[in-house]
Amino acid sequence: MTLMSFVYGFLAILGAFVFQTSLTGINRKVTARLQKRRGPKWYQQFIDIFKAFSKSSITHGWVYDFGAIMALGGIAATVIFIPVAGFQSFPGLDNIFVISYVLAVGMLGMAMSAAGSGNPWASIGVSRALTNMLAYDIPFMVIVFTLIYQHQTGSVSELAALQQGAGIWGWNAFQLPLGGLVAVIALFGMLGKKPFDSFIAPAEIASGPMVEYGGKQLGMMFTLHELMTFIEVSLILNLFFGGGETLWVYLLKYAVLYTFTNIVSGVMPRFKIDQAVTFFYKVPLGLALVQGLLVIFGGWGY
Amino acid sequence: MMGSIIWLIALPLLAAFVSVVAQTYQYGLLVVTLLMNLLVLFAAPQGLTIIGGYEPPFGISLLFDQYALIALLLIQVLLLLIIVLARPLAKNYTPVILVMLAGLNGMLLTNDLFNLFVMIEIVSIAAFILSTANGKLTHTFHYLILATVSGVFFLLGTVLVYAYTGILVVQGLMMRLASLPVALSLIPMMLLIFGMAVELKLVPVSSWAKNIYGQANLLTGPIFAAVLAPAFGFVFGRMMNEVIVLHSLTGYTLLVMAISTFVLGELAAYRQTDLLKTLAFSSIGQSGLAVMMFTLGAPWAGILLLINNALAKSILYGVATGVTAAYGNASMGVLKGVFYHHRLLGVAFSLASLSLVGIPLFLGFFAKVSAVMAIFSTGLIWVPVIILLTAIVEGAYVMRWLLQLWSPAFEGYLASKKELPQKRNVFSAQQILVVGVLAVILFTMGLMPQRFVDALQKTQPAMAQYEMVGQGEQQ
Amino acid sequence: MIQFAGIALILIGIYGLMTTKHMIKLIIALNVMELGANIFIISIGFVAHGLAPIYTADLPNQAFSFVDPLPQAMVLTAIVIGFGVSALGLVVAQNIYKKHGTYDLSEIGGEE
Amino acid sequence: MMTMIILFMIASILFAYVLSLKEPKWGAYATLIVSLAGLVGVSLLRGSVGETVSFYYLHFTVTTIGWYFSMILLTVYFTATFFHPFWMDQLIYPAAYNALFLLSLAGTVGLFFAQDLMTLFICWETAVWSSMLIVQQGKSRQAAWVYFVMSAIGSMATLFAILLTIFMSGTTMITDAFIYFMGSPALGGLVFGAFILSGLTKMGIFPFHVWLPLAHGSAPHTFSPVLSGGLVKMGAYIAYLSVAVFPAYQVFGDQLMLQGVPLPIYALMLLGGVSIVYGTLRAIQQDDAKRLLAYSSVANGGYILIGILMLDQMAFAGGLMHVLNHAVASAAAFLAMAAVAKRTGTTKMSELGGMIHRMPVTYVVYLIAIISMAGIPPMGGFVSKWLIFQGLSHRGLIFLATAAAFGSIGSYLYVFRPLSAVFLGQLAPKYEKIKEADPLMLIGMLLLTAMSLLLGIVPNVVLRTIAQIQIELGIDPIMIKGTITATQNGSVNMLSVFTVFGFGFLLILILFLVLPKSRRVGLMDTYTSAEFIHTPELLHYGHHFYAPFERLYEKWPSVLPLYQRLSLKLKEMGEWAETFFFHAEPNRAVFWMVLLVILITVGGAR
Repeated sequence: MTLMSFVYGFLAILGAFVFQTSLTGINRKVTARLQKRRGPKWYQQFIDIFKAFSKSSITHGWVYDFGAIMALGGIAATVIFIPVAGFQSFPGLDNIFVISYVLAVGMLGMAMSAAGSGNPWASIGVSRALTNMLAYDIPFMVIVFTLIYQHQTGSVSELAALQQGAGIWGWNAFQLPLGGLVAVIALFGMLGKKPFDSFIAPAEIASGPMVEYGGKQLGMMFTLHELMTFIEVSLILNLFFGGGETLWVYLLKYAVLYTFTNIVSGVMPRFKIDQAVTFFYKVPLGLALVQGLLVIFGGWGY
Repeated sequence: MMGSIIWLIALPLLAAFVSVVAQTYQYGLLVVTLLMNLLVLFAAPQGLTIIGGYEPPFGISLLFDQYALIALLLIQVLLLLIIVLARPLAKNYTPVILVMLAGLNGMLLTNDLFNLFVMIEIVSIAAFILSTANGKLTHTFHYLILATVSGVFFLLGTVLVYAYTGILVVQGLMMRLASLPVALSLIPMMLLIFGMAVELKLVPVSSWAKNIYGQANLLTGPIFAAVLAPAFGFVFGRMMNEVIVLHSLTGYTLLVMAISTFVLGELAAYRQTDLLKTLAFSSIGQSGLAVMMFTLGAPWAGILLLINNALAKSILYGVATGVTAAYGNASMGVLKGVFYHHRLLGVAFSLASLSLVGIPLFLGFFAKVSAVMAIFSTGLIWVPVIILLTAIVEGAYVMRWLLQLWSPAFEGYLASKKELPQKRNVFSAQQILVVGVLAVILFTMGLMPQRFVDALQKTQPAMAQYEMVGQGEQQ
Repeated sequence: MIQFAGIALILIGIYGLMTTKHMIKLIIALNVMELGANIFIISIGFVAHGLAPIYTADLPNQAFSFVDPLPQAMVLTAIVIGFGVSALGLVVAQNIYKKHGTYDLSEIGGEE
Repeated sequence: MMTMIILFMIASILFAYVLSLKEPKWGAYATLIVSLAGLVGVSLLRGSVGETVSFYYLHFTVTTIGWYFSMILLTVYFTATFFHPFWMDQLIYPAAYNALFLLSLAGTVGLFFAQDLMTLFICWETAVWSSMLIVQQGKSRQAAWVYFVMSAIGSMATLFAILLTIFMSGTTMITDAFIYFMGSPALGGLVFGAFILSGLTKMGIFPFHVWLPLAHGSAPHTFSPVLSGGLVKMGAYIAYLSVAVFPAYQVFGDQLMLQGVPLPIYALMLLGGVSIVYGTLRAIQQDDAKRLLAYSSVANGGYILIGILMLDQMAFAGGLMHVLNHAVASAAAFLAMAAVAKRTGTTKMSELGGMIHRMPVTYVVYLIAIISMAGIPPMGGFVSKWLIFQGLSHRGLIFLATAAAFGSIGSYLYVFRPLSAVFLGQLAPKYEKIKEADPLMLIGMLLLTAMSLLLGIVPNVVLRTIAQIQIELGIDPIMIKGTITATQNGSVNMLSVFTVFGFGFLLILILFLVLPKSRRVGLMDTYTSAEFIHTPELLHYGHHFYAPFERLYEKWPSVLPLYQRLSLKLKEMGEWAETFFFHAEPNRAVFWMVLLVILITVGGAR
């Protein structure tokens, strides 16, 4: 842990933000094309965020601000933990459980801030977001357990490195196809992409947890969303698609994976939240358990 | 002069006759007699006292050993405390109590089977009369019929024993009986067991106890539960030690009767909503447990259970009948929260009930542990399972009562002083002192269980030869 | 033979105890049972052509043919006890009659 | 030293009682001082492991594990006493409360230091009945009763096991007695199952959990933290004894093995898994904050049980550490709720809201507590859950891992519930005037908060003790290097995690401060889709927070009715017995007697 680590960490946050925000902008265009629109400029997302930062804002009390800081701080810290193409600012902190739980700090902060606003819509959104998390995380965790059992390591960078060198077929997504499928479905849940976006549901609960935000808090929430997307996509990328041997390969794979989810999401309807739970516990959890049992008792993947 | 154990029987009888004449001094006479009995107990040497110069097996003799000492001591002390506790009631029944005392002492001392029958009948008649104090004569009548029928059984058993062996001396009778063929000894043994079953409150002949115990007053409750019950228990223990040869048939019948008494008694107690009825069924159940111990050849465990039960029940009945009399009813709704007004009684009651259930730090726990350990050594692993399962039920209802009696609060709310029942006068200071003394005795015994258990284990008569159920026939 | 008479009486007494709820009849049945028991006891000590167990001058001639005295002593005691119990039972029954106006237990209603 | 502590405890019980009779508040302060003295005294025992002392028929010895557990219990008891002075007027028997509080404390400490099985049981039962009598001073007698009965089921099973062990092995020493069962799996299985039952009931493992929400939910507010943080952990100690001291893995060595775990132990672990899922689901449903926390104790009991039963390098350490983490977190959460209840008089979440604006410190205490309880870094709860996860995935126990994951994510849902409904959201006008909790209470709570935080940042302080326990048991100890905690399949450096987290937080804080300042508006000044609502209560989202999710399982059967039905059946059997055998008619009894006589005569004649 040296000073340079912190500098690298800061750069990682910045880089992730810039990359993911640009990608979001591009994907807004992609979505628009799917819907036969022209779509905004590719840097529109940057404009939105910086505009929000510059506007005057209101606050509903200290926990409203504190929650937002805690959320974005937690997520920013999580970005530092993510190994990108084998590179880590702080080596040895990339345990999968650490990442997924530090992520929860951000979630909790956001939920706290939203509920602290006193707006019931926000609370409803939070309740749906947490329920959604309970739905997608269980199948994902089962697959993660399976991976750790199979490779006897919980380090994300090691898991990524283990897949490299054997071409595409070395990827866990192909080694454990059921698991890979589950992970991709879970990614949709994580990202809040359709069909699992009911916690945002602009039509019925006024954009969910975000309803009460404006000004710099809204800007922070946008930033948070971008960073969170980066973490989640990176996690799936590292665990199931072999990470990246070099930064460029990594970013390319990342862009493909993200765009893929976006395109699929563009043609999907929306689950109600309880339908999402039922779906995740029926299909992906079942697949994950089958995959796990095959690996543990069937010796698949050795 | 005081050196002979026979005074234990003679003194109360004498006092009983005198008390009929000297009505004004009745109560004093009773107390003095009990105190003198205690003196006699400590002064008299242990051993066999032969009456009238006839050597056994021809004459009647009294056997005063460690076992008898414990039983007699327990009974004199408890009776003394109970008559002080229930002084106004005891005054009216002095001659009866004195005769009963003579009978009890005789019952525990006698070394002659027929004499034992006579003493049991004397005690029974005294108990019938005493039970009329409850004011429910139909229950007395019920008790009278059952006890007399079983008395006839006991008599027939005694006579058959005499017919087959030619002697009636209790000590060592088992040796003679064991040498008889099973076909001969089975019926007298069975008759003797059924002769005692009614007083021991064994299922299926314990129906009398429900109402006699369940509607007791301050005098009869403690006397029945804390004096008569242990006395008959001790007699049964003596019989199991010295007389009764168990065959597999009688043995298993007795064991099943004892176990079902314990289980069914506690289950019936579990459903009661009347404090006295609960205690009545609890007495039935506990008696079954003690009988089980004597049957399985663990007399010291049986003695411990009897002592624990006697002490605990004297407190429980004393407090319960006192509170019932003061508040008019023994139902759960009426007695809710009464201990708020009567803290000392409440503490004594709680102590006694914890000990009754067999919760650690109290005597009852050590009684229960020695019971279970003793049963393990017979190889019957399922019996402790039943005992401990039933102990859960027992604990459940005792605790339900404790909680209700202590807390005036409604369910779902914190207690407040508004809900308390109107305070009524239950006991005088003197009576509270007696309850306190009983509680202190019980508590102190629980503090030194090891010494106590050791002393009890020594009381097994050296010649006793236990017949284990399930260890085959003794021909 | 006489033993069977005793046993028969006991059984009759038990039959009465099981079937009637009339208090006086119950006490009578109890007495019948006790009577049977007493006869049975006497029969135990019975020795055919036995003498009263009193030592007399011509004892040596009749050695070993005493009637056993002990059962008789027992019976005496048992009769006394039986008498006491019956008397007590009758008093109780009469008091119940005074209170409830009937001797029949089923009409009083045992429970509460 | 040990003798002094014991004598001190006994004397202090009487002292506190007498003092409370005089003035309940003094007694309450006495409990504070006594438990502090106990804490200091026991902490000094660390060096004297192996010292034994006999006190009449009770025999005690100092062990590392006993020391560890006692310290946890004493910490919880100690912090709860900070609340006592403020609650004396709510109790009708304050003197009894204080005395029984210390008695249960003595019982639990005695349990952990017990050298022989009888002492173990005596201390166990003492703690149970004394705490039961405290619970009855709360809102519900029924709860205290259910608590006692469920405990009795466990205790009696354990007593059976203990007595059988003593009888079979001929020794009462805990360390020697169980060795007897090495060669006899059948008998060993019986003893193992019976012995651990009291631990299961106490921890609230699935079918025996029914007492826990009742008792924790309705105990006096000052005692719920002790119940959940302290007494439940006695069950963990029993679980420890029955797997580590009882040679369970050896006894069941020739049984069917599932991923290296013998079937009987695996079955118990599955029960732990069921508890996690069940406790989580039920906690999500609750409206009363204390009942919610009680169900979360059920779920966390499952983690502890699974961890301890694994008896390996990782999960075992995690289980033991989770005992501490959950004790600290749960006690803090209960205490925070107690502070709220003290000011508002209720713990129902739907009746509260916006407390953060009146009780900010209490809020922080609760926040830190739930972060730890949910296992989120950088609090203590994360480390122990992480170790359990690592252990489970190392062995490949996939179903247990699924349950653990469910409980972990599910805990976000239920711990957030009170946070949102009690502390956040709209402040009802009736609570406009309330004040922050008393400073003395805050001290007690903040002590626990600091502990949660410290345990998360430098977990190795505790893991060192646990490693020593593991060494004493002869299993691989958890690896500790500086601030790095390492296992066979992963390592974590909690100090770095905390630093990075702090770094991220700092960056964003700077960003936040640099950006234009926000204007403060009222809570009612919110976007409401053009509806005009002027009642804060109506704008508070507190009822059925997770309604869509709850609807999925609201019809699932509950366990309590089964026990109620059993109780009813017992009563019916009692009634049946009363009709048949205890009927007030002489004829029937004579009939039974004669019937038996005839049967025996006939039987004997054959």
